[in-house]
Amino acid sequence: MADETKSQSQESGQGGADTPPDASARPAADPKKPAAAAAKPAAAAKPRPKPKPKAPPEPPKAPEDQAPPEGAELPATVTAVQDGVSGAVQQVSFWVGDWTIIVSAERLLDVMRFLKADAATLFDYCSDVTAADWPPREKRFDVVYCLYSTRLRHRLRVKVRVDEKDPVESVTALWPAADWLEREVYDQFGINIVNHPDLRRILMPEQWQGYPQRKDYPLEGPGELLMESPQDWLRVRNIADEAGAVADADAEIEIE
Amino acid sequence: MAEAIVFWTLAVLILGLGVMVISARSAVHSVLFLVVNFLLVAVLYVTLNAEFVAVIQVLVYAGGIVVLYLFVVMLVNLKKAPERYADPRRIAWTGTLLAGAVLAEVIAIVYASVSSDEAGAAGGGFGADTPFAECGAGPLVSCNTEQLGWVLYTSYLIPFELASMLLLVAMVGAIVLAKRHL
Amino acid sequence: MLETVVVPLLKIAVLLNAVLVAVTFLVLMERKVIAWAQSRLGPMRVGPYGILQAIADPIKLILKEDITPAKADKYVFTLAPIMSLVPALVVFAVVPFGPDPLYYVSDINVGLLFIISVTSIGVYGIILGGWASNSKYPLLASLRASAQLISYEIAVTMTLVSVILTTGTLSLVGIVEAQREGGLWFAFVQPVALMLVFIGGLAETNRAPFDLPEAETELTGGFHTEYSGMRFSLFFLAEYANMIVISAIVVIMFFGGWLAPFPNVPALAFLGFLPPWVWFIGKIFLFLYVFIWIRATLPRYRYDQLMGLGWKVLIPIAIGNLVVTGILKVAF
Amino acid sequence: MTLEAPRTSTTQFDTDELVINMGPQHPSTHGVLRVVLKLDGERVIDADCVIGYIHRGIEKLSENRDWTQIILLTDRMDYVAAATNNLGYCQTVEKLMQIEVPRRARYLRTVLAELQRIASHCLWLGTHAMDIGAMTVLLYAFREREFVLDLFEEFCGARLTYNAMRIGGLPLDIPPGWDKKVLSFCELMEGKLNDYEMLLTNNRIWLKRTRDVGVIGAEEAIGLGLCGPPLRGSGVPRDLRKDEPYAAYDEMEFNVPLGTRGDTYDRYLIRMDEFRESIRIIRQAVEGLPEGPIMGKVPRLIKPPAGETYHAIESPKGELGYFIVSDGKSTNPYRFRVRPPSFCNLQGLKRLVTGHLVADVVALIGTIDIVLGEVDR
Repeated sequence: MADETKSQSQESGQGGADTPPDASARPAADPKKPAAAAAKPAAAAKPRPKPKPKAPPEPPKAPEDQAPPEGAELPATVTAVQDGVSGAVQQVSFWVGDWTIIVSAERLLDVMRFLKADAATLFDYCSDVTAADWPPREKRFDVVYCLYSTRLRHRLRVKVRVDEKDPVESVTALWPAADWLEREVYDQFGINIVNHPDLRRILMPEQWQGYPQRKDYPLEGPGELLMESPQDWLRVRNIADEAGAVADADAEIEIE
Repeated sequence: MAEAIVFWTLAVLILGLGVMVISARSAVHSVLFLVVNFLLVAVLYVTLNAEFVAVIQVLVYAGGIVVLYLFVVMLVNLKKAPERYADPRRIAWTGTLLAGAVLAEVIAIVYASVSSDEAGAAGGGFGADTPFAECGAGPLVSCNTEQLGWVLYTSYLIPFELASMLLLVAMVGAIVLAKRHL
Repeated sequence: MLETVVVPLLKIAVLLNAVLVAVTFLVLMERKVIAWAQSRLGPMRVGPYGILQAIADPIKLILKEDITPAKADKYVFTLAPIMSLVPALVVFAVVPFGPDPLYYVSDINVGLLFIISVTSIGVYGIILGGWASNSKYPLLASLRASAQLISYEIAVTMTLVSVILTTGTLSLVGIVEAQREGGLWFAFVQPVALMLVFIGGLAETNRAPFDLPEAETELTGGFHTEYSGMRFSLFFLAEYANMIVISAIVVIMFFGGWLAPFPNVPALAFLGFLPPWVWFIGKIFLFLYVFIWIRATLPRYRYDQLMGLGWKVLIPIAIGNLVVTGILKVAF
Repeated sequence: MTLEAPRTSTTQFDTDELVINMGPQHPSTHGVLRVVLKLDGERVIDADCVIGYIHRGIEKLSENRDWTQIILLTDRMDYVAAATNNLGYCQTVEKLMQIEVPRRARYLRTVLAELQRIASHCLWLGTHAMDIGAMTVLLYAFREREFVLDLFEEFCGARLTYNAMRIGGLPLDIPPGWDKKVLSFCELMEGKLNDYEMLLTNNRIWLKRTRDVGVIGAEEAIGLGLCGPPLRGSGVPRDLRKDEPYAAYDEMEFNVPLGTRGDTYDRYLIRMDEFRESIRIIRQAVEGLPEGPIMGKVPRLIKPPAGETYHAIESPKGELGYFIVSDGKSTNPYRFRVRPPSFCNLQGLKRLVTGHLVADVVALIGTIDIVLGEVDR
């Protein structure tokens, strides 16, 4: 596995050196040094994927956060936040022109407040809030904030790793834009966002159970089953009814 | 003869509709009966050759004022009477008193008008001292409107203007009361 | 007996039929004119150039299912379309299509007031239709409609008073005769009044740009949202009949009714080869065309702007016009 | 429902608020948007958007399709600007795989994206004007949109969901004579734009309906995450074509129209100017169209190395971003996320409509130019 990782990051390093036309135009985020020996830092918190017997998708083994190429100069935004909120940034990552900082969930609001206010960062625009699910991992969710500064015209991604129950502070107070985006993250992943002014489901119906974007949520909902084989669907529903309890997310059947 | 038939039919209908106005369950229905009532009264005016009054009756009462009634009734949307009017005995008492007063008034007016008719043109009836009599020569219909205007702007000018001032004041007052931010 | 009963009844029958047929063709005309304005063809399937569409539409409407919403007030729900259409048709009793008594049902001495007062009854159809549907959008629309109609009625009536001041009569025949004697259409004598009446007429018939009560894109169809089938089509007929009424009023008051242009100029006397009623109906359709043209061109006013226009612009101008007319009348 | 009305009245004449549902079936919610309006008379006290009626789980689906198949799923998001969605997705994957796209393909992509912007703005103009009651503009705008659709049909065979781009370039080169047709369309469109403006720009009723309606300041617009014309209408000079150039925009000359007041009329003017800028870009790109291949060096099996990226382009509606995570193992993305501009702009609707009248609500839904296919995905 280590070999594999190494070869991949090598490939990426070369790719980064090619100055692709589509890469970000930010001058600060373009370390054009060939970084052939970019090794995976040991500090990266990569928990071993635990074997999970009946997880539907294959557990991802690849590393998701490439370290910046060695000797690459950190952009001003990252150094500013490292200095400004000491100890909050757990890891810095760089991949195809994008910088990402990974911060601890407890310090998230501090970091965000700093990023919005500091003159070197000035991230006044919250482009996107989203998440990714890595089921076997202990802290299975990545909550990703894509920030942008309309004055300084740079971007930064902030990432938080949380478990299902871990609270994630809402950033709605800083960026009202995050309101619906956080609702969507809650709706699709079931991430426990706290201090949100109006946390409701947004895309799914209010009574929906289960969180569709989780990796253990089946791709085919009841609708397809209903259309293809109504008998099966009825059977499944009767079982669920007889069980009388709220079915767990895997076998969830909810018909409007 | 024909006139009598028309009059009595109209009279019965008007009175019947009047009863319907106060007895209808839905407030909107009673307003509707009121509209029909006004229209029939307008027909009554037509039979008296008072076209102008008839048309104004339709325009002002049926077309204007009752529309506003309807507004209020629709918006307030009364389902049932408020609690404090629920006591039937109290209603009966007040109602009897009011009805008695109105009846007395009507009798007084009828009596007065009959006696003034008997007293001849010199009595204080409407338009007695105005050139209404001159109308008699020409066709009554063409004079009606003109005469009304004439009377309104000569002998009754001051009451007319006072009434309009009163209405203006009422209107301003209503706006001041109802408008939240002036 | 023949004079007092049969002839008027015949006239009424002919007139009613004519008006209703005119209305169906007016609908077709509107669709065609708007289509041409929008570089389309409009209805083309039924009959040559879609002419029979005017017949197909009513048949469709009659055959459609007539639905009464479960929570509607059934009597009022049925009554409302009738109350909307009847006044619009009654008005035609006093509209003179020509100079002879043959061309009108009745010439009453308060003809103009009669039209104003009867059309003011038409507002009940809209209010009650909206209320009886027991639905929120129609209610909002009917509130808008009644407020709009009442406010514009004031402006229009006041403006008409200034025309009455000029003629000295309320009879519609008399008004046209006055224009013949003066040799000049009142459009040239009272141009301000013409504009006011026309704008007010647009508003009173709920036509664009004042079509708020039935603003489809805001109120999903307005007060007749819950209506279907024949009851809906009664509202429809009423709206178009009212358009014809307003056009007729404008033509009678300002464009000489059945008169040819400049009736007293001998050089134009050859225009008299057309019978008077052709002139009258031709002029009406010219104005109907303008109605449709405006609908194809202009965006819609907002409710508060509409009321602002009515109360803050049209009514003051109407009063000013009245005062000026009165002064001139006294001075000359 | 968390509609809490601020009690604004101070007198004792309190009236009930009327709660009405605008949508999901309503002529001017541009799809299946439902807005719950709390009204005081006709004034909106509070609004709440209910969305998700056509949520098809495109993100989830994409995580189970391979990289090429996703392109046609992106068509189904903003279906009035499908080529722009294709472009954003393909560029994101190209960024992940570090594929260089040939210059000719980048030029053609620019042309397609700008044609798509014209088509999308035509639809916006027509429906926006229709909502405010100017029905003729709708038909005129759709007539011109047909020309764009014809051009697309000639290019890729489809008229709505184009599937017009591939990772690494374009599926097809342009048919012969297509560039001439594009240029003559530009000519035609310029004339038609004057027609539209004659009907609307100086129309007093149009001005009354749009001036000072839905005013939003620059700071607030940024905070609310507005993007595209609504953001630029508030005077924020943010256009990703300029700020983070992609395709061939760095070689094009164009202006970014900005508003000053941040009202509906400004947003209207901006989009009208964008029509002209788009025509200008198309002219430059078609006239300077370089020769060469239309596909870059793309492996047969598309399988980006493990990693994640966020890439955004300026769609007609605003910032269309794709956040894609590849695990480097499977032939489908591990996480596929779209940052839909309509979604973020729709979020601002509540702020825009509060305090305005019901009639303004439709004007404001029109001015933020949403496509529910994109909001719900």
